[in-house]
Amino acid sequence: MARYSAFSIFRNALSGQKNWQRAWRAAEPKPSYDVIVIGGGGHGLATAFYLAENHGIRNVAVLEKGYIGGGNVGRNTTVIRSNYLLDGNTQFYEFSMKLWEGMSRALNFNVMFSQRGQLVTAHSADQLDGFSHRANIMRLNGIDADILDREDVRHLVPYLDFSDTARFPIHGAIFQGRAGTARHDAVAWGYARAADGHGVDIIQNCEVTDFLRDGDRIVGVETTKGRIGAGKVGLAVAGHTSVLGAKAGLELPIESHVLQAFVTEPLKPLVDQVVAYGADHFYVSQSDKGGLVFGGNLDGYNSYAQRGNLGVVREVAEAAIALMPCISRVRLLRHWGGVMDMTPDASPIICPTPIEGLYLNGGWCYGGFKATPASGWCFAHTIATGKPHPLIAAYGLDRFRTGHTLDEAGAGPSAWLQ
Amino acid sequence: MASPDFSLSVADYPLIQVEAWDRTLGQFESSLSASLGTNLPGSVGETVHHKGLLVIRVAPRRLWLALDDGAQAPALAVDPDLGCSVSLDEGRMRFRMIGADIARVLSKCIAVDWRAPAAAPGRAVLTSLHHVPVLFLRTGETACELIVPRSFSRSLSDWIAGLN
Amino acid sequence: MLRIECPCCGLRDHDEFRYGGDASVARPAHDDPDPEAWYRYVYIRTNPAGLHREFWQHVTGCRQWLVVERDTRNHAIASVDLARKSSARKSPARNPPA
Amino acid sequence: MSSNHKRLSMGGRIDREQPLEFIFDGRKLAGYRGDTLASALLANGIILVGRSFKYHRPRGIFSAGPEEPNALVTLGIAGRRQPNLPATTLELADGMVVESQNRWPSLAFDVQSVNGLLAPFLSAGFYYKTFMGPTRRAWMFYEHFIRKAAGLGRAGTDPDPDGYDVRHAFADVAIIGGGPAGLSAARAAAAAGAQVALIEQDFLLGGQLLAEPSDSAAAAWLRQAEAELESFETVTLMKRTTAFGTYDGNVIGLVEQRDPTNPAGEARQTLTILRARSIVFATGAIDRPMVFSNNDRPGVMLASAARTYLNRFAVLPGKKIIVATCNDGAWRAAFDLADAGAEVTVADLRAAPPAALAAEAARLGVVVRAATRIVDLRGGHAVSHATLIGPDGQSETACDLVCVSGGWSPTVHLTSHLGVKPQYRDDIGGFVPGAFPADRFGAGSMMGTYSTTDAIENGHRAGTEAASFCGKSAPAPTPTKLDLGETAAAPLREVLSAGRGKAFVDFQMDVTTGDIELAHREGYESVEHLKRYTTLGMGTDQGKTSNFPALAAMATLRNATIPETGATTFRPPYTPVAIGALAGRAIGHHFKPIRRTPMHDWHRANGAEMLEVGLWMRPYFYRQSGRDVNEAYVAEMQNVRQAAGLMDISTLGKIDVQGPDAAIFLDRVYANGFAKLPVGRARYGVMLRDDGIVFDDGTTTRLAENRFFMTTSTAKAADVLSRLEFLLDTAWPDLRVALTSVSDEWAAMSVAGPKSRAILAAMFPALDVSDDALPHMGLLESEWEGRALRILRLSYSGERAYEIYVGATAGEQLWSRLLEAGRPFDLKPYGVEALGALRVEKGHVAGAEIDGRTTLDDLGLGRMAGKRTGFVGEVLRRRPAFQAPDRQRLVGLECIEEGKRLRGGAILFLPGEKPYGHGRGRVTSVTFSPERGHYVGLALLAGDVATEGSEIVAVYPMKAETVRARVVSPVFLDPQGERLHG
Repeated sequence: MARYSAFSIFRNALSGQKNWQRAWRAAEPKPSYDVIVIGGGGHGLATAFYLAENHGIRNVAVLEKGYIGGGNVGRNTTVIRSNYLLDGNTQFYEFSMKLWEGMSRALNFNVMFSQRGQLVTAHSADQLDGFSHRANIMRLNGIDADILDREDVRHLVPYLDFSDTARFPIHGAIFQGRAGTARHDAVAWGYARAADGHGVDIIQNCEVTDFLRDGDRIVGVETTKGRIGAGKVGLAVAGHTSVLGAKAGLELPIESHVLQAFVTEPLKPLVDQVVAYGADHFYVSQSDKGGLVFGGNLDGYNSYAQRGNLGVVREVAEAAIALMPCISRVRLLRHWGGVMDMTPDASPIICPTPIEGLYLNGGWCYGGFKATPASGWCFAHTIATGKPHPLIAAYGLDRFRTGHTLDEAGAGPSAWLQ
Repeated sequence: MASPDFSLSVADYPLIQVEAWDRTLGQFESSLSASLGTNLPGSVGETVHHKGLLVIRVAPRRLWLALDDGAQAPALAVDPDLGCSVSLDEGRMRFRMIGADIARVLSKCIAVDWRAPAAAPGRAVLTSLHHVPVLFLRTGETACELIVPRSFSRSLSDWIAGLN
Repeated sequence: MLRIECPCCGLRDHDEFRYGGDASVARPAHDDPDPEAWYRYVYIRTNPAGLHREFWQHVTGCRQWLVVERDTRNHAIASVDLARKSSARKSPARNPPA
Repeated sequence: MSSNHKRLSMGGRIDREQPLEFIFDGRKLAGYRGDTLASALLANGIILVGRSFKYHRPRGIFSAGPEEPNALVTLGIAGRRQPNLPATTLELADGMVVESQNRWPSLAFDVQSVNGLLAPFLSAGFYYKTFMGPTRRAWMFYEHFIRKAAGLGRAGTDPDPDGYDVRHAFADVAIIGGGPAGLSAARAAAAAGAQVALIEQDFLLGGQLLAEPSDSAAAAWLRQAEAELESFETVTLMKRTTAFGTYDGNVIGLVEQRDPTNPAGEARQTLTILRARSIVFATGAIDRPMVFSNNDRPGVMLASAARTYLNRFAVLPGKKIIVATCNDGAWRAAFDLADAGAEVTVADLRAAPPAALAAEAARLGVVVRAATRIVDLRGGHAVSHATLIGPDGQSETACDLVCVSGGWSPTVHLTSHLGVKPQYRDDIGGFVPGAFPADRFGAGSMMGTYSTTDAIENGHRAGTEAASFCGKSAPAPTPTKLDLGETAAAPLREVLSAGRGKAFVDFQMDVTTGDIELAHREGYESVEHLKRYTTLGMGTDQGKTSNFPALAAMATLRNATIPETGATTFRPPYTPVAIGALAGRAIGHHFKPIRRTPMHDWHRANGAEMLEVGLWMRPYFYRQSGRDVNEAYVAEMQNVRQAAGLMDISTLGKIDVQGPDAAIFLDRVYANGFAKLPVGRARYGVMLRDDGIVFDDGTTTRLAENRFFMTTSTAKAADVLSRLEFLLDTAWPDLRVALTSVSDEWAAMSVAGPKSRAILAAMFPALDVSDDALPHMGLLESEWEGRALRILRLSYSGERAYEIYVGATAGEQLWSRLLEAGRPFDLKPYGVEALGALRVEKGHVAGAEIDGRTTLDDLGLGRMAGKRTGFVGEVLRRRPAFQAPDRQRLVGLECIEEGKRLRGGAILFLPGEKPYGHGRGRVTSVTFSPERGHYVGLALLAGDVATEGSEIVAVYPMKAETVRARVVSPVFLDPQGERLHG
C-alpha cells in the first residue's frame, strides 16, 4: 500500500495521476475466514482494521450489502465530542476522542479531524447547573471542559441571538475545546484502505441473507455471493441490527428510527465551532467545503426509509433561526436521513451474544460516528478474546434485565423519546 | 395584496363538557337529547345549534355545550352510571374572525381546507395552531371562530394580528 | 408529513399526533408479577422492516389513541383503528407465570 | 459598450415599455420587465459572469433555468445580502444591486485563478492524501486556508430584515410544471371538476414553449391555454413557485417568490405546504451538455438556452455560432439563430442527419458538418475558436458562441423523493420515473416522450386520471393540437475522448473527466463513491447537468451498462430553499408560543423578573426583594418562614378524573394507594414509568366518591395526561374513567407561612378556616365573586400553607385582593427561586432529583409503595440494580466549612479519596438556609457510605473548589411537621 503524502501527490502530478493504486482491492469472497464482520460502515471497517492491527487476525472479511460508507457513516452530521455524563459512557467516548486525535496518522489517510470546539447553549440557571455537573465529571476524568457565561458566549459566537426578542435568552454554555468534526467518508475509506493493507478482504455488493449453524453455533453466513464460513461473526449493521439479529434468533431492545441531516449551500467561513442549541433540538457546524451541516431531533416513529418528513425540516429551521437569526437567508441545499438503531437508554450494546460465535455491536442511536474508533477497537478485542473489553463492560445486552441502564438523558425506555 | 380585509375580536368562551362511558353511550345520548330538547351531532366535527345552545361532538363519546352570549344555561343532570360532566367555563377564549381575506389569513394559521365539506358553515374542526390545540368553528361564508386555551390566547392573538 | 386518517377527525398531518410505539407487544395485566413478562413488554421489540403495528394519539384533536399499521420501509399506512376497538377484541388476560 | 447592443429590435416576451435599471459589479446597466438577470447581462454583451469553485476558471451563462452551474451572483447588501443566486432564474427588478462572487479583486483579474496552474496538484481527493503532518494538529493549520478558499458566496451575520410566511393549502390534483403537458393536465382535471393547483417555477407559464418564437403557433396555443385555465374558478395558478420536495401523504413543499411587480403585503418568500390527493408530475427535461476540452469557456451554452434567449428575451448571444449536437432538437435552435442574422455551423455526430433538416439548413445558409464533433475550445474571458474533428480531419473555426445539446435528461427528481428509484430506458438513453403509486401520474418530456403533441395528449390523460382518482370524472373536451415537428432524439450515451485540456463534467464543482478516471483508478467506482470522492453534484445546482455525463463516463471506464453503474439518490430540495422560508413567522418571540398565567400582567407591573419555564413565563423573583436573584430569594424565603408569602402556581398541570372506576384507576397509576382516600382529603402521589423509574409526582384530592382533582408537575402535565389516556384506551378499556385537562380553568395561588391562616380568615370572613374545618391535607369548596373557589391545605415549603383555586377569569382580582388583605400580616409575593429554596430546606424532591434515572427507594419514598402490588412500574422497580448497596440514595448535606458554600453539580468523595472518576454521588439542589445559617443541600449518595453524621467532600472542579460537608437527614426544617399541623 503506497504511502500517501505531499511527496506522493507531487510525484503523481508529474505522471498525470496515472500511478495511483486502488485504495482497497475489489475482493471476492473466499470459502471461509477466521472472522466475518457484517457491515461495511465505520464500525465494521474499524473492527476489521483493529482485529489485524491489535490482534494480528488478518484472515478477516468485511461484507457490505451496498458500497462501503453508504450507511450511517456517510449520512451523519460528523460531530465528534466526549462530553458524556454517566460512568461507563464518559470513559468510552474519551478513549474514542484520543483515537480520533491520532487517526489520520494511524491510517495514513487525512480524515480531517478539525478540533474547533463544541458548545451547547444554556437558557436558564438550572440548565447551566446541569451543564456544570457534566463539566465537573469531565474534568474529574481528565477531559477538557469549560462553563461559559453569557458574555463569554457572545465573544466566542457573536452571531447568536443576544437580542431582547429571543424566546429563550442565552444564559451561558458548556464548551469542549477538543471536540469538532471530521470528514465522514474519509473515515470509512481510511479504515478500508488500512484494513485492506493488512490483508482484510472488503467485499461490496454482498448482502448477508442468513446464518449458517452447526448445532446452535454460528459457523458462517449465506450471502448474495454464496456461502462463506467463519470461526466468528461480528454484527455491525447499525440501523439493520434487528433485521439481521432476527435471522440469527436474537431478541433485541432496539428500534430503528430516522434522523434527518441537512446541508446548506457552500459559504465562506461563517461558523467556526460546533454550536448546539440547549433550548431545542438543533446543532450546526461548517464543513471545509463551506456548507453549514446541521441536524435536529428524530422524526419520532419507526422507519427504515432513510428520509424524513417536512414537519421536522420546519422545526429544525425554526430552531436554527432561534439560535442564529443570520442563518435565515442562507439556503438549504439538501436534506436526507440515516437509520438510527435506538436503544431504550440511548447507550450502545457491544457484547458476545447468547449465541455461540456471534458478537453484537449496535444500538448507536445518535452517538455512532464519534464512537467509530473506540467501537472498532473494543469490538475487535471482544471478538478476538471472546470477552468484553473493560471499556465496554457496561454495554452488555443483559443490562435491561438487571436495571443497570445508562440513560444519559433520563428520557426513559421509549426509543423515540431518547 | 394590501393589508388584508379581516378583523379579530377576543372574548371568553364558557363550555360544559359531557362524556359517556364506553358501554352506555346510547342511553346517555338519548337522555341528554331529551333534557336538551334536540338531537345530538352524529359524528365528530358535527354541531347542532338549538335555542341558544351549540352542541359540538369533539370525540366519539364526548360533547361540548356552548351557550350563545346571554342565553340561559339548561338544567343538566347526568346519571353517573351513564357518564359524567365537567364545567369548562373558564379555560377557553373565542377568537371571532370575519373578513373577505379570512381564508388566506387562516391558511397561515391552521391546516384546514376552507373549501372542504368538513369545514363548511356549521362544522367544527379540532386541529392545532403553532402546535397549540384549537377548535375551529366555521360560522359563515367569510366568518369563523377559533376556540383557544386561555393561557395561550394572547400569544396566538399576537400571532394572528401579526399576519395583517 | 405522514398523513393519518383519524377515524373521528379525518386525514391529518402526523404532527397533530403523539407516537406511542409498538402496538404488537401485549401489555401484561396490571397485577402480573412476572418480571420476564414486563422485561419483554418494556424492552424487546421486533422492529420490523415492513408492516409495523403502532400507537398514535390524536393529541390536538379527539385525543383518542389509535392503532396504525404502517410499512416502516416506505411509510405507507395500511390501516387505522381506534385502540379501544382493536384492544377490546383481545383484553389482556393475565399471562400464566413463565 | 452601449447597453442592450445584443438586444434584437423586435420580438421576445419582454415589455419594451418598461425599462429596468440594475447594477452589476458597480456598472449601471439596463434591461426590461420580463428579463432575467442572465438575459439582461447577455443583452448588454456581458459574457464573463463568475469564477469556478476550485480552479477559479472564468465562467459564462450556461443555461436559462435552475440547472445553471456557473452564473451565481450575490444580490442585495447588508442584511438583505443573498449569495449563490443563479442569474438565470433571478427575475430582473428595478434598482437591483448585483455582484459577481468567488473572485478577488475582480472578475476580470482573479488572483486565485493561479489555482489553474496548480491544477495537477489539486486532483480529486488530493486533500485525503496530505496535510497529515508534521504535528498531530497539523490539519488545523492547513484547514484555515482551505476554508478561506472554499465556499462560493459570503453570507451576512446580521438578522434577516425580510419576513417569510408559511401557508397551508389543499387541492384534489396538484400539477407540477406549467409547460404543455402541465397546462393540458390542468385543463383536463379542472374540466373533470377537480380543485387544481398548477405550480410553475418561472414567472411565465409555457415551459419549453417559451423557447418558441413569440409569434409562432406555439405562442398562440399557450395564450389560449392560459386564458382557458384562468376561466376555471377551481384552478389556482401558482407562478414563481418551486415545488422543492414531495413528502409522505402526497404533501408537497412549495416556495413562492414575491412578485416584484407588486411587492406590497406579501412576504419575500412564502412556504406553502400543499396537501394533494393526487399529483401529476410534468417537470420536463433538461438539455444534456457535451464533454470536450475547455468546454467551460464563457460563451458555451445549452442549445435550448440559446434558443430561449433569442425567442423569449430577443437577445442574440453571438454572431458566429457553432451548434454541436447529436439529435434533431438543436437544429431548430440553429435555424432560429441563423434566421436572426447569425453565421451558424451545425456539427452533428451523426454521419447522416435527417435530409429535411439538411435542406432547411441549406435554405437558411447554415453550414452542416456531419459526423463531426468539437474536441477543444480556445479563448480567455470568452470563447474565440473551436477545434472540430470530422470525416476530413481536424480544423479550427472562429466562433463567439458554442451551443451544445447531447439530448434530453428527464427531470425525475421530485418523483424519486419518496425512495422510488428512477428506471433507465435504453431507447431514450435516460432515466424516467420509477413505478408510480395509484395517486401519482406523469406526463411530458419527464416521461421520456419529447414531442409537444405527445406532451399535450399524455398531459390530458394524466389530468383526467388524476381527477378521477379523486372521484371527479366529468368528461373533458379533447385538447387543441400543437405539432412542432419534433422527431426522435438520439441521445449521447457516453463521453467521447476529448482533447488535451480539462474536459468538465461538473462545471460548478470543477470536476473533470480526469477526476472521474482517477476515482475509477483508486476504486471509488460506485456512483455514490464517485460523487463523494470528486464532490460531483454537490454544488448549488446539485448535478442537474452533470449527473448523467458523469454516470456515462464511469460506465465506460467500468465497461458496465449505465443501470449497472447505478444512479445517485435525488434529495429535496429540488432548488435551494431559504431557511427563513421554512420557519415562516415562528421566529423571535413566536419561536414557541408563550403561556401566561391569569396573574401574568400583575407580575409584570409589580417588579417581577420573569423566567421561561417550558412554554410558561413565571416570576423568578421580585426586584423589590433584592438587587439580584441570590439576595432576593433569601429575603422572600425568610418572609415565608416568618410571616407569609404568596406564590402563583397556576402553571401546575390539573386533571379532572371522574367515573365509577376512578379510584381503582388511581390505585393502578400511583405507587401509593388512593382508593381509600376519604372524600375532602388530598394526598401526595408518585407515578412510576413501566421500567420502575419515577415519572412524576403531585397531589390528588378526592372531591367526591367518584371524582378526583389531580395536579401534576408543570413540566410533565401533557405527558401525564397522554400516558393516563394511553392506559385507559389500550390496556384497561373496561375501566369507566373520564380524564379532562382543566389546567387553564383555574387560577391557583399558594399562601404559605405562619400567618397564612390569619390572612385567609381576613380574606374570606364568611368561611370557617379553623384547623378543625380545614385540617392539613383538607379541602374547602365554596364560591368567590360568583365563581367556584377551592382551598386545599397543602404545603411544599414546609410552612402552614393553603392552595387557593379560583376560576381563571377571577385570578388577578383575587390575587391583588389577597395581597391587600394580607398587607397587615406582611404578606409578600415570592418567586420560583425562593420556592426552590424552601422545598430544599424541607427535603422535598423536584426535577433535579426526579431526573428520569431515580427510583422511589433512591428518593427515600420507598415506604409510599410499601408492600402494594398492581401499580405501574411495580415489578421492574425490584430489578437487582435498584437494590444494590452502593445505589445512590437521597441524603441531606450540611456545609461545615466556614465561609464556603455548597453547589448543585458538585461530585461527592469520601474524605481522603483521590478526586477522580465519577465519585460516590452528587449534589442535586442547594440553598442558603436562613434557619441553619449556612448552605444546605440535597444529594444522591451511594447507600453504603450514606450514614447520617459522616463527613463527605463535595468537589467542584469548574471552580477548583473542595467543600467539607456532613451527611444529615434531608429534612432540615421541622422534621415532625408541627408547622404544618399547627
